[in-house]
Amino acid sequence: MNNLESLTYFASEGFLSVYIILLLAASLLIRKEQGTPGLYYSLGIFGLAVTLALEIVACATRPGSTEIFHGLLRSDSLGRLFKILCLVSGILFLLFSLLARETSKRFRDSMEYTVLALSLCLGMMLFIASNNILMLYLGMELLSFTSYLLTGFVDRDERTTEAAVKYLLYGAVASGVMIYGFSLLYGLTGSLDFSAIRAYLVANQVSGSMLFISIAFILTGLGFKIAAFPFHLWSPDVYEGAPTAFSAFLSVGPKAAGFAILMRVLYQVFGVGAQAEAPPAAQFDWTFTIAVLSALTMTVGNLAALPQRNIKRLLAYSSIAHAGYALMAVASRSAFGISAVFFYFAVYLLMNLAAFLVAIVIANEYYTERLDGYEGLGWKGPQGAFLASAMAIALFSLAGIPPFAGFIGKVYLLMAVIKKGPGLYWLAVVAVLNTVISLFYYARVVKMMFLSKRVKGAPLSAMTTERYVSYAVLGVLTFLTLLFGLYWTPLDSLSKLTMNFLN
Amino acid sequence: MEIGMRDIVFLCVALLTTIPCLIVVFSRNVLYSAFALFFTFLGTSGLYFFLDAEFLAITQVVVYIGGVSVLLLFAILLTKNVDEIRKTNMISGPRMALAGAAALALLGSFLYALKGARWAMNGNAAYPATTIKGLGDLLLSKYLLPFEIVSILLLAVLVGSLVISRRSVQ
Amino acid sequence: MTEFIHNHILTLITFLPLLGGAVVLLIPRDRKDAIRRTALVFTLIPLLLAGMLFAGFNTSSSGFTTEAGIQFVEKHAWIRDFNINYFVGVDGLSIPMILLCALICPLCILASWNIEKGVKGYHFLFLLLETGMMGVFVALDFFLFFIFWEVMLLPMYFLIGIWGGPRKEYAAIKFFIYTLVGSVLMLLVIIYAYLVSTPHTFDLTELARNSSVLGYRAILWWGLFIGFAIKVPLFPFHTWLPDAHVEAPTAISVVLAGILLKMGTYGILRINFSLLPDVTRSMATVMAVIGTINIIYGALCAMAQKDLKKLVAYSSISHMGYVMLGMASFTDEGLNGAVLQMFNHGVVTAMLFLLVGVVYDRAHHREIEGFGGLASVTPNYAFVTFLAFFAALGLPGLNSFISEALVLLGAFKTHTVLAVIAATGVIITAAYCLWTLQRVFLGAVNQKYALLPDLTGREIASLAPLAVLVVVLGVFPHPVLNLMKSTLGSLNALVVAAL
Amino acid sequence: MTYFIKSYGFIIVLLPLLGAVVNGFFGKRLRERFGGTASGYIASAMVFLSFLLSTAAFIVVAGSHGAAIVNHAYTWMSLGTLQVEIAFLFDPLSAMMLLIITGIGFLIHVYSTAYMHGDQGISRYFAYLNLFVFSMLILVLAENALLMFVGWEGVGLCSYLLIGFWFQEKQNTTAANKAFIVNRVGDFGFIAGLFLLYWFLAKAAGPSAGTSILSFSYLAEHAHLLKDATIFGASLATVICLALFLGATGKSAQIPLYVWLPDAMAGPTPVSALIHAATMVTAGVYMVGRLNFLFSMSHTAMAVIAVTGAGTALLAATMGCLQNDIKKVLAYSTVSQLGYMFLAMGVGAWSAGLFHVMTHAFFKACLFLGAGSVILGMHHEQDIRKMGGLRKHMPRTFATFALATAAIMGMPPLSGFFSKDEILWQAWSGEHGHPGLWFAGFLTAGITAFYMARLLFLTFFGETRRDAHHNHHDDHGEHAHDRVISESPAAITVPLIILAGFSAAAGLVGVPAALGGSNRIAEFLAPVLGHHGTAGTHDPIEYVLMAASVCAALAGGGLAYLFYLARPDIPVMLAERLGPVHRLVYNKYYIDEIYGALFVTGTKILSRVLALFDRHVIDLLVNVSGLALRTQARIAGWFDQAYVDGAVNLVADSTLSFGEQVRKLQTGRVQVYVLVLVCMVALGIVIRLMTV
Amino acid sequence: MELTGITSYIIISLILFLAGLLTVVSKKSIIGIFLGIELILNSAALNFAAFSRLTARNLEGQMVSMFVIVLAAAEAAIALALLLAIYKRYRDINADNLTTLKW
Repeated sequence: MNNLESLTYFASEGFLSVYIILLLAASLLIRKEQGTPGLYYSLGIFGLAVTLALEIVACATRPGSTEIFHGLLRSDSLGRLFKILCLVSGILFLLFSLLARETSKRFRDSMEYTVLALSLCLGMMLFIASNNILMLYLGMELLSFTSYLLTGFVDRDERTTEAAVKYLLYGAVASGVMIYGFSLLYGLTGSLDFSAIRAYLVANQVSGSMLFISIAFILTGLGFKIAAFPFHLWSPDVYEGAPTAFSAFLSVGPKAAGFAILMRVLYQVFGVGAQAEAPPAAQFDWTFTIAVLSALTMTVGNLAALPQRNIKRLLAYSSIAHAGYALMAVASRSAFGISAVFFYFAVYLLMNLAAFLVAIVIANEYYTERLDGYEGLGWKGPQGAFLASAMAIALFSLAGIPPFAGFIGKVYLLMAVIKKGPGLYWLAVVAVLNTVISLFYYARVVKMMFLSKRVKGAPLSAMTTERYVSYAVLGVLTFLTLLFGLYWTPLDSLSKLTMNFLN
Repeated sequence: MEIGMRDIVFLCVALLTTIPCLIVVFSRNVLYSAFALFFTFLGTSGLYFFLDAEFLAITQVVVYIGGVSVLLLFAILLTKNVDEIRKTNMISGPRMALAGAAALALLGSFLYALKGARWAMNGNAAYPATTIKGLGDLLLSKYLLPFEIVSILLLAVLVGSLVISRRSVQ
Repeated sequence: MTEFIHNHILTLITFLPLLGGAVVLLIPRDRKDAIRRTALVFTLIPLLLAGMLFAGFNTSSSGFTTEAGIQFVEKHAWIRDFNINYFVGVDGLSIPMILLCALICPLCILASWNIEKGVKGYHFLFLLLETGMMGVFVALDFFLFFIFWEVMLLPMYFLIGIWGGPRKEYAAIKFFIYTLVGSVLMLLVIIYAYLVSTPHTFDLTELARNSSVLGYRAILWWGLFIGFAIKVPLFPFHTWLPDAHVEAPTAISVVLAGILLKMGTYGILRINFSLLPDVTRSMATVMAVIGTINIIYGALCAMAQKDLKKLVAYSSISHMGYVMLGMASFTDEGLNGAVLQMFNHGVVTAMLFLLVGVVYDRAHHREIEGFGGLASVTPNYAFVTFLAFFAALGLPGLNSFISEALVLLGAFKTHTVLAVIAATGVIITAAYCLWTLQRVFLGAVNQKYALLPDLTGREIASLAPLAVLVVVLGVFPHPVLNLMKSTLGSLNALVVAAL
Repeated sequence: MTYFIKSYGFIIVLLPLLGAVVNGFFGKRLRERFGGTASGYIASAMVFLSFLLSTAAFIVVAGSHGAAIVNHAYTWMSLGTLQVEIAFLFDPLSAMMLLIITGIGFLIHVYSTAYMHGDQGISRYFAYLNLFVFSMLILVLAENALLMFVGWEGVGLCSYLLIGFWFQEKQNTTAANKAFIVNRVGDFGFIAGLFLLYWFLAKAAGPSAGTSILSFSYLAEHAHLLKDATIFGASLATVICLALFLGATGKSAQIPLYVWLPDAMAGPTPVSALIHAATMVTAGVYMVGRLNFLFSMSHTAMAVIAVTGAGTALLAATMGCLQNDIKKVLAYSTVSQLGYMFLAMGVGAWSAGLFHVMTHAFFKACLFLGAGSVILGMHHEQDIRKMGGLRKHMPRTFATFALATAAIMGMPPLSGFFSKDEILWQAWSGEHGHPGLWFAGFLTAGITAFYMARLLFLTFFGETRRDAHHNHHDDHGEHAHDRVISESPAAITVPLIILAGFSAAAGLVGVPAALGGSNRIAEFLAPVLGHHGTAGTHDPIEYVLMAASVCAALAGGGLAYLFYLARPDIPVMLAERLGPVHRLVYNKYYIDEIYGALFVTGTKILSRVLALFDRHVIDLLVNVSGLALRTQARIAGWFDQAYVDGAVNLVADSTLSFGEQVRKLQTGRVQVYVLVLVCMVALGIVIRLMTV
Repeated sequence: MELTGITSYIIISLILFLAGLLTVVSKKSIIGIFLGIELILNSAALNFAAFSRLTARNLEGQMVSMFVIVLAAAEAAIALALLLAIYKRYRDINADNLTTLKW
């Protein structure tokens, strides 16, 4: 399908790109000082909202899956749903930036911040939909470059620049290794389009160590994006260094995009996926590799999180652990596994962003990210009680305790793994034991808030408009975490859509 | 196989690429490694010529040699006063040993895999004499979308870098 | 109206406390008494409904896994795609537990009348806890069972953690981790059973009917058994109980000992026995040995305790050992004795903990040596405590004797040697009970407590129903025994026939 | 009349319960409104009413030639093969026991009104006493073994409450605990025997649903099935009988479980009279009698019972000789007499044993009440060495006490002679009898005579050894007038006289054929206990044995007269000469101390060790790991101290320390991160290439 | 195998790639790391070009090389910006003092 026709499929991304350009142009007209505070943020949110609307419309009107732009992109249900997920996290990212003190409405460079955010979202959407090596690399680089800049954007203290530099260095090496892997793949199969590569692999029974080396290098790049072991070492430092709003976004948006493209690459290019016709020789059995990676990721994530004293680092390690859990479903190589991953990330978005929002409010209030800022929060008046119980619900949901949505997400993953057969039972047991380990550090935060005797720090200050908005958002997130814990059919029917991308 | 004039030149260019590249790795002084990088890029563009990728070679020269390595040189000079440059910037000890071992392992396994690798040879495809026209057509037909997207990327990077560097220069 | 109540009785019993919790949240924080009264009302209504349930229960319906065996069934689709149903019902095994739970909860509200810190939070969590507990006993859908099993965990953690004694954090987290390890193993079994059953189902009765489809039977059995054994608690997994009890406030340790311990054995009966009868049958001796160890070990440890609450905690471990022994005997007498012991122990331990709470509220310490001669200072209190302790040591004419006699009778048939050893437990129990009574109540009056006030009206109100039950069920156990006879008979037949 | 008993028999049992409840709950109010004696009158009235009903029942049963009447109240438990009824059995054996319990019980209630006059807890006392009579009646009237067990433990409870009645003193409560726990050991045996029997019959006899296996009628019919059943190699009948006998020894204070009875004297004297002389302690004998068809199935068990009985009789008698507390002497004498009864049971002389139960109940109750009256007179002085010459001050008590002593010594016309000789004769001639057993009995008769006479002479004869300036015990009662020893009031002496009368006349009921009597009691109990013994044959040896036992009694009495009245120096001299033997017997062969060390402190140490084991070994994970972590924390210095103590267990704790190591990987240098990436990828590729 | 065949190109790009990795890991200054990154990207671009001319014989490989070069340039720009920020904060660009964020 040539470029013009595919534009109709490209509505949301197209609108977003045009919107970025317009935003830049508009900013030239309004001088920095007398712009109303938070203007650019709201413009950014508006832009993303419209894109989201377009995406939902596309999702409704065009189910099926077609290749657009000469096979560069693939517009199918998996892509669309994960795009929706990333756009929602993008909107929340800008909203959180508005609410956080360090990037609040009086932040001088909020215009550039928003532009970077929007282009980051554009990068994610392309990254998810890419069906070609070049497009994938381009999407990933757009996504990564804007992330490096956003990490180092706020000139709060030396930690941000250090985090940005570390992120850049590590990211550059990882994407370098990835593109090198892709070059080998190009050599082996002679073309850039995934479908062509797949056809060549199937036709010529390509297998052997060179294919494995190229896949290993490709997995390095994608592993970096989803912060799986052993490519996770950058994420705790970056989460701690970056502005809280951005680290919240990092843990959900780009990670979900990474998983989407990982599944697309593994299932479509290298996997047997739903079509059983591909003879096993054409692909190699990466189930065991991904399973080992998943087990290591969740264990490392949970273990390292135990002694943490900083809330952002703790949530960083917890997000590594959750990447490990999601990898479990990828390892199950089943269509149900894909829908399980989507469901898990939808739920993970809710609970993780709720936890980060509370971290933001506490950071605004007490200027600290250390856990002792949360001492006796539950007993500091109604505001404190609401914040503490919202945080408790988010944390216990992250730990996978029923009746919260996190538990249902984990059940989906376990079901995907156990459905695969006896081969992966050990992974289910590892995951379940990790849940117990994870309870340790989640419960410690709750212990700080409720159980500790000393009520440190002044009670929360009076309500400001930001505070109202953040409480409202927190309320919605926590309510959904509770609702989907008890009645998750709507989310389930959505995640079922992702399954038909394979056929 | 006879050693033709073309092979000798190829050998020189190959050496021109690999030797400076090793210098980059093992040199004591970061300035020397920057210059060595300069020659490696030169060697690479020479290789592009051999691969009939003239446009690429020119881009390589303009972008890499003209832009990136000069940029790096500026960076070195800006951020280091002269005497510090001589100080060694090579780490030693266990980290280097480990890195060396890993590199050797990768090299070994890669060569082993290379022996058995069967690249996708579609020998009969007509390869156009001048690649620029082909590249141009390809760029504006199939790869139009990346072309547009890269423009947005560069724009965003530009804006971001400007903000950060402006703030740090004040 | 009665029609509506009749066929929604279980849902009402389970979710009324939750409604009460919501109402409590609405009441302003400082009107403490209003909160307490609402909480009391919302626990008394389920007691009333439980009474109606008891009256309307048809005791002759047998058949453990068949539809006929289960009454007051409510089955609505909850998550259609996963075939998860809101399937609640009651049979001979669960009705005594529901009655026990419905009875003890209002008493606990009465016992927590002098909690001053965070009254609203306390009562909300308590009502949530009651919903969780009721849910476990009524749920017949494995997924729903697990949800209620875990829902009960969170409020318990906070109740021990916030309103507990000096080392409350440690006790709370220890309780949470122990129970979570157990329930996490159970989760794996649930998912496995769901996936392997065709058509995929969580319905316990269906799983029981075609339970042959389950593979890895021994591993499944042990996975479930360990999960429930931690809750009972059985010997190696019991170390959390003394800590949890010592640190928990009075009302919470009443609920913990009175009802939560029974969930372990209830789970084993409801799931291990019905889903994997053949493995259960082959594990008879293991269960009996563990039960006997529990009895003797718990009794001996109780004797050495200095803290009253720890003593009662260890005595609970000892009494739960009887339940385990009874279940492992696979005789009608043994099984009925076990379930009756679960009910009786619930009543007796609740009474004991309330009594310990009474003395703790007055003297603010619980060392047994610290008291002395209270009988002459507080005669009513002494009389009730004597009644409770004598019930605990299994005096005939009181309720525990009947269940312990039945358990020992059943055990004598299948594990004669173990039954004899377990019977010596009766002697040790008598020893530590009387020794405690002597040190606390008899002997010279300890001048520090010469003018200790006797039982107040509220305390008598919370103790009286239990005392009456202890005596009445001792003399006339028919009503409770009759409830469970037919269901347990068919359960026993199911297991015996399995091997 | 039979209809009345058949449908309302349970009233006999309920009356004392009613009295207990009234006194228990409304005692204080009663005492304020009607004065101290009210609760005493109510309690005595209740027992008297049930005494009347008992006589009615006795008449009915006697009239219908021993046909058993069963009064069903309701079904207690019906479950699987188990069917237990709450039902009361009126047959000759239970009717006789009924009379003894309610009769003597009533007399003791009257006695107590005077004896306990002025004690604050008097309503509590009478509540417990009535509760005791209620439990004893259940025990005796129970139609099945499980209901008997309820009564069995009920009396154990009441003896605990009554021994520890004055709970202010610690040693009283320790004695009460000891009594209850030793009884509990016995009950353990009883239950074990019962359940073994139950399952054997449930399997062997294969009863139809709803039949009450444990009821005595069913047991009687199916006992024969036990003939050759075995369990773990041993004969089932023996195992069951020995287990049941263990229960009996617990309750009736035989070797090895007799240690609690002497300490039980800590309770008020009427309690000792009722419980520890007349009724409760005979429960064991009643049980063996009631299950005689079971015991007769196992000869070894019968032999064990006989030997134990004889041994206990002899041992207790020797211990009784050197006791100085008046009640302790009587306590050991009770243990000894119970030994006689079990000797009778052991040799198969069921009715002789029960006849001795009846006669012993009368004269022992009379002795105890007499001792009570003496103690009251001597203002709570119990040491006989400080008494003497009371026959002048308390003539009526002296007369009744002397008569009862004569009866227990076995003087011919009195009841003791007939019942003891019947036992000795059966011990010699019975089919399970053996001359050795007779000789033990004969020897005990002599020793009994010795210590009873010693008690009589020291207490009532010689001059009053109470020295003038003896300081007072703090008086319990309010009669604190000076040390004039006066006779006890009528309420005390009248029961004494009645009891003395009965202990004299009771023998006539069982005059053996040898002496021309028709042994009416044996005939009366025959339907339940069956016929045995050589009825009617005048074997000359019987006369010889009778004469021998009378001589032994006289010799014992004479020796006591010599030692304690004529030449008081002899016992002193003997004491020095046989120093160690004297000390051994005086300290009751240190059996109490051995038991104390072996069981009581042994269990306490074991429990403390187990509790430590539980706290540290099972929870080892916490403490060791806590320690390990604390050291690590001190080294690291930044670990949350509060949480360190909260480390849950080794597994959790090792994860914490392992978490440390994983965390250390995060060195902060980005080059290290890249290095890790490269190494892991290289490792992955190398492993893959190796394996494929 | 003739000298200017695909294998020699691959070996050269492999050497470049490994040299790049080693430089990244072994250099003390941040700029040294950037050098390494540029080398890695360069090797990838070379690889693409080699495959497109010698084996796949279609221009798409060169297209990717071109984009790789462009993106390398963009990356260098960001690197410089962040380098200046680091320099302003730490006064020197030694990679080892970037360790405030650890554990």
